[in-house]
Amino acid sequence: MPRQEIDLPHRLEYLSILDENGQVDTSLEPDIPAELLLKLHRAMVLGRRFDERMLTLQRQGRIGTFAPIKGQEASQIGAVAVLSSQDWLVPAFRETAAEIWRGKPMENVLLLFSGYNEGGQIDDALRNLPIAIPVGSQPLHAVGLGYGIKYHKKQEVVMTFFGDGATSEGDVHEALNFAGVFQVPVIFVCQNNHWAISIPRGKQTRAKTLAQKALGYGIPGMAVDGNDILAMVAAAKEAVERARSGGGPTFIEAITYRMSVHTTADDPKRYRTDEEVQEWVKRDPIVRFETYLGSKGLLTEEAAKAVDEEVRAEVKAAEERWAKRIEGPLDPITMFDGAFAELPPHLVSQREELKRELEAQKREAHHG
Amino acid sequence: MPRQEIDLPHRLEYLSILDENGQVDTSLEPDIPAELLLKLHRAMVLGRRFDERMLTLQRQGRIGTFAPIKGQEASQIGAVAVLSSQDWLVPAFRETAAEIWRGKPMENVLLLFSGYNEGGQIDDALRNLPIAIPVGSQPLHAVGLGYGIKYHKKQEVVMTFFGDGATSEGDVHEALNFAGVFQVPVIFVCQNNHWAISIPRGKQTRAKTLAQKALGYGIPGMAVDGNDILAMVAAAKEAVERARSGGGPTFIEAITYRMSVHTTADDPKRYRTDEEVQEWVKRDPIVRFETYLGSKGLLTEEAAKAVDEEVRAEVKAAEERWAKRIEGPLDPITMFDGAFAELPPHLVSQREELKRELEAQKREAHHG
Amino acid sequence: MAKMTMVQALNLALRQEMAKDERVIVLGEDVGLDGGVFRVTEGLIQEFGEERVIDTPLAESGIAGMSIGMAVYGLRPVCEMQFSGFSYYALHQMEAHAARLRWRSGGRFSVPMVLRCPYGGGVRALEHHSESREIYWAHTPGLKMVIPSTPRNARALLVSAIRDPDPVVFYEPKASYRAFREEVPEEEETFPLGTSVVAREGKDVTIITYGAMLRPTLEAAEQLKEKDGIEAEVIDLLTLMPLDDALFTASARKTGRVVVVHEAPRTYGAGAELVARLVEKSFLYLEAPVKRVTGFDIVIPLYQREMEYLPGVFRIAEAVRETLRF
Amino acid sequence: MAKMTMVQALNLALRQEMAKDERVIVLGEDVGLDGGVFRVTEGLIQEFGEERVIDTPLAESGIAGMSIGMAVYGLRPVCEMQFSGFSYYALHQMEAHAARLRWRSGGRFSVPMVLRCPYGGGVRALEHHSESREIYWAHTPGLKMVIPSTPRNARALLVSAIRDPDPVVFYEPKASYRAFREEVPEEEETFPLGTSVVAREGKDVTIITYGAMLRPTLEAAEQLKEKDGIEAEVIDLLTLMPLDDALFTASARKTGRVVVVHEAPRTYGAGAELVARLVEKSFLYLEAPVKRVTGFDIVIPLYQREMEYLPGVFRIAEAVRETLRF
Ligand SMILES: Cc1ncc(C[n+]2csc(CCOP(=O)(O)OP(=O)(O)O)c2C)c(N)n1
Ligand SMILES: Cc1ncc(C[n+]2csc(CCOP(=O)(O)OP(=O)(O)O)c2C)c(N)n1
Ligand SMILES: [Mg+2]
Ligand SMILES: [Mg+2]
Repeated sequence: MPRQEIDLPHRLEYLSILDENGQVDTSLEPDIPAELLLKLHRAMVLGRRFDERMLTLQRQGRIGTFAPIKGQEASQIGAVAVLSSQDWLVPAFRETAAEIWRGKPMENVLLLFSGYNEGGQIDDALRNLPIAIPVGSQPLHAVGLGYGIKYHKKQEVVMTFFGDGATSEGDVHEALNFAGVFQVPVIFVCQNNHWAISIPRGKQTRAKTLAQKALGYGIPGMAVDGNDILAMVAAAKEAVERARSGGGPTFIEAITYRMSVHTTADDPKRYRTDEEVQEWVKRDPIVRFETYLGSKGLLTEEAAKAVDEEVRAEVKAAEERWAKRIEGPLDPITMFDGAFAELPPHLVSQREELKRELEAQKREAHHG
Repeated sequence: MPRQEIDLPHRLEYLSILDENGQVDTSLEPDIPAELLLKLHRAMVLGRRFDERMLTLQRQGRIGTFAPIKGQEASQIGAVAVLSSQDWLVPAFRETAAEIWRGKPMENVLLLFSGYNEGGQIDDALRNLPIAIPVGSQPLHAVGLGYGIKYHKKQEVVMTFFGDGATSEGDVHEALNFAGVFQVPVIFVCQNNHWAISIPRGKQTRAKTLAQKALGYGIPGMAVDGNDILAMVAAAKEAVERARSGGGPTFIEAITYRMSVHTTADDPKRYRTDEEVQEWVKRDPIVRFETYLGSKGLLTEEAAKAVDEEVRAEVKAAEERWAKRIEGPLDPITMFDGAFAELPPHLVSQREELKRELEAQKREAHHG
Repeated sequence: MAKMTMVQALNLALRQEMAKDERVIVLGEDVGLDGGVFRVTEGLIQEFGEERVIDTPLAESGIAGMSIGMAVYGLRPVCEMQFSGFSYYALHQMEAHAARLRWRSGGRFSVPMVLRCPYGGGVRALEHHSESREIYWAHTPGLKMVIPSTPRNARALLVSAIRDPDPVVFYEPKASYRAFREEVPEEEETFPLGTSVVAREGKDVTIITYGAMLRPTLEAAEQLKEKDGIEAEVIDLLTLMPLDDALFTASARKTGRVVVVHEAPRTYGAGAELVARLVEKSFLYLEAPVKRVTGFDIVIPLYQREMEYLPGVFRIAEAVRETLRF
Repeated sequence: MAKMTMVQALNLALRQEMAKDERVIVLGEDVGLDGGVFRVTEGLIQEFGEERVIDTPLAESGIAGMSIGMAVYGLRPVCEMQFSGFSYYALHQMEAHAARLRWRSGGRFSVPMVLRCPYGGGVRALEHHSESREIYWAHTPGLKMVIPSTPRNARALLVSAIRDPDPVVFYEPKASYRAFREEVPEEEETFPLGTSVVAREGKDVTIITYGAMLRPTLEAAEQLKEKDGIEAEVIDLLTLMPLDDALFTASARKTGRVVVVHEAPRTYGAGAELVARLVEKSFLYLEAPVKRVTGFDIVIPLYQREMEYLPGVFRIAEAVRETLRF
């Protein structure tokens, strides 16, 4: 048996359906009802507008640092669009549009990024995990959820997101490997937005694609044009169907671009050219989708404008709800909430300490 | 650009030259001088005999737990045989034969496994790192050494070993990824001995081969019959030459078998069949190499016997040197040695504490 | 009641909890057919099957991270780190997520998991197999940290840890795994986390300890009684977080003199916190400085010298005498 | 002498050491073109090139593990963890290898590396960006742990850390990164690791602190002087391991009353060790219990409430008054 080529069990494919000019490959065009197409469009626009508004609020000092999603609307919405409400979302920290699609109130996003722990509160009806800031740490939780689903023989699936940078973390490797071994119903969506803060994709790994990393775990991998919502929906649908029918995990590399800053604390001028950004402006996921919808007669210019206005009003209403929520005085004592199911004695007494301090401070402020 | 197959940059090959019956594929047979062939043989036999002796010493309670190498002699010796003394070895904990080839005194091995820190001492002339017990942690050190080599524009290379189980650890992933990105002269030798304690290779990862994991990092990977010393030499030579000439890292999966216990604390009867072990006994790396050497007229039965006797004498001599080393009384105070380049005040005083305690204990033993 | 080793008692706890509650799942390296390298999970896979007794790939962060997801889903994962020396691979998962998900999600999610780790020296093991670094966990907000000392309390505490609604790090003193046996009732027993016990009563001095150090401490107390007529009260902490400071401060108020014993390195070790609590709560009662009898601030040496590193009966007794001489 | 922020001072230290010693290499996430997210490594890649200022992939254990290998090879890696909140991913590498290779190899190899981590609260950051978990490192045998407090000492300590023959974990109080400026001499300055300083002299009470807490502590001392006529002596530890207990115990002997201040959680925090050392070394001089003014034993809340979590001037001053009232 001399130098024998080893057969690899999975083909690696790249999927693109709607190109940057809005031209569709009709042989691959997924059969999506008009209503859903419009819903997807609306969610993408909402994501974009909310992002813009948050940037303004941040620049005004009304909220703190956050990670804008601009340019990644299709890769997020296209992926979560195929989930049911019984499925699980395990986000990183740049999936605001996906979280909103999955029912997260925008005012909670604002609360969180304006420094209120209340913003992290997850509604009982939602199967979204909170955002996970430590890069690459959350896909393992998706694997555990997937195990629970399998164990209880449920039909649910889990979708977890992470970035190109996250693929370097050991935890992501462990998650993919565990997922392969336990054949859990988990869809790993790697949003390759070409940058991890200042580190370009090419310095993150020497692998030609991120999708090929799936081969090391014996699970199907796929590269998808992440700015093409039709391709994202098609790829995610395939993966979700496989997972739901017991076929195990899938790794999807959604090739997209971070059109904005890494976070509002970041200055991308230090490390990337404006030309590069301009190249990707041409590939804007919303623009091309609108062209497509237009060519299908589903969206007129006025209708698009109407959507935009509705969405702005929605953002504004959320902002007002948020403003109301933070109107009253802060209660710092709530910082002890949720530390444990039941507060142990030392925390009860530390909470008392804080209470006394706050009262003393108030007295002092009052008297002199 | 519809569903397009992605070209992967590296072929994956399986290399085998000398089969389990000692038959050689002459088209691939490496050109190894007779002298070196005999040296390789001798090192393998030494590895086997020393291992057996350690097992006896352990069963007699004269040394503690250790990890036997039986069956993995070719995958170790074949790999390190191509290194020069200026190259670096970064072992895991089951490369005793490789360490001895690289100059580690057998008495140091015995010292270490009989619980003396002195056994960890590395001779100034050697470029071997000490064994690393935390699974998968050491390949990163190899990457760092490789970076140093590249930085100082040296011709050295680094070879690091780890097991099939280790491929699941995040640290191994990070090491392979860093190695790809920084193109360091590091050869990763994964000794796939089919077991990680009780976990069979098939439960460690769903990937068909471990070698294919290299694809995820954009580095060349290769699967090799690890019980075939000719194939190991050939594969390692190719990898070392590539690394030395600036071609970067290589991942070698050496497919071998742990013929003995995991460690002397382990009972493999709990989790694997004797039939499986017997299958691998047929593939013994020493037996087939002796057949090959015999067929080449390089090793007669008597010569083999002579080697065996020499080697036993060598082991015995090492054992005697070890016995001598541990003859005198222990000096527990040395436990503070090497904590820092210079002992800080609190450790000086803790050392004094221990000294006083030991003296007081001695006095008490004396008096009462 | 049967006399059991701690390993058997822990096995009993797992077996009974698994039989009672199908949400309880055991996972880790070699916990299945092999029964765990210390055999704590022996026989479980035969009784409960591969779905509930999971042999995982070799990845500690993976095991902890997967357990977190399982716990969020509603399971009760009990995961084993093969040795505490490898548990630090999982610290970031426990710190960043297990310890925080309840808080972060406003109570929506919780992480009722147990991270079991054999810890400590004295078993002639290899490097990395003898550490005591309980502080990494005990200092981490959001985690509970339990360290049993005998078969019976190990069993009861493990049951309570499994039922606890929050993540518990459970350090098992492997030097006590098979060193002695104790009667352990077949019927269910629990023991409230966060509660310490008086392991021996006395009036002259208080010795506070936990885990494997309980045995040499009790032996030292016995010697002190016999040789010196000193009556030492021994407090067994059992839980390091939350810390039951009521019991040991009460004892200190009674005796006025305190010695703390642990095998972990001294500086920033658990003993420091005990001293600080004593100073905060019983300052005026302390008649002598509190002595710390601990491991040294160095890596525990290989086995030929580990007994000189670890606090032993002699060191403990001497410290008590010195404290009484003050 | 120029007035500099701590960020500038750290940058100066790196720049000068790199110019002087080609073995010094900087590595980490975004340390190159971006200059580090806090700009501590700004300009270095332009001056020293990509080989010496390495933008790594996103993997903290990888960065630490690679640095260990580099240090063994003879380089002097100074690696950056982007925030201390992500440094725990690297704890096992530091604990198992950086801290042990000299000892394990009988002196043949050593690991002269620096692990730099911005730490602490007060900068209105996201979750995981405000922790103080210095104990994880300070309790680990074989590591040194340094925490500067001002631009000038930060610069001098970083130079000394880089030149130290052993691994040093260097926690940078990011609340002090740009909060104020100090004269920092252009010419080389070093500062011996393991040495604390008196930041303010006083005779009535000793306040021991470090890092970002130095500023509110000094402010509290000033207020106490003005409002109450209390003269507080303030000790700035600077190094947590090895700990310079000579200086603070001497001060405690003089004043008889001590308050310790840190932002890390209280239980098993650094303050406990300070109390234990005081009790061991100055027991008879203590006239009141030592008060610990610290963060609470919970995760530091998001930024709207972090100032109530962190010890502030009011809390510190009140604790001093209570200690004096005792
Ligand atoms: C473990 C960890 N290390 C570092 C950081 C700081 N950090 C936040 S986001 C980020 C880059 C992430 O890149 P990528 O995974 O590509 O996601 P993206 O930001 O592009 O969405 C870094 C380094 C972190 N949050 N967690
Ligand atoms: C991080 C870590 N986890 C667990 C262990 C305990 N352990 C020692 S060897 C081993 C199995 C290693 O398997 P593999 O990598 O295949 O190497 P082999 O033992 O087969 O040579 C385990 C789990 C360890 N030493 N380090
Ligand atoms: Mg990215
Ligand atoms: Mg193996």
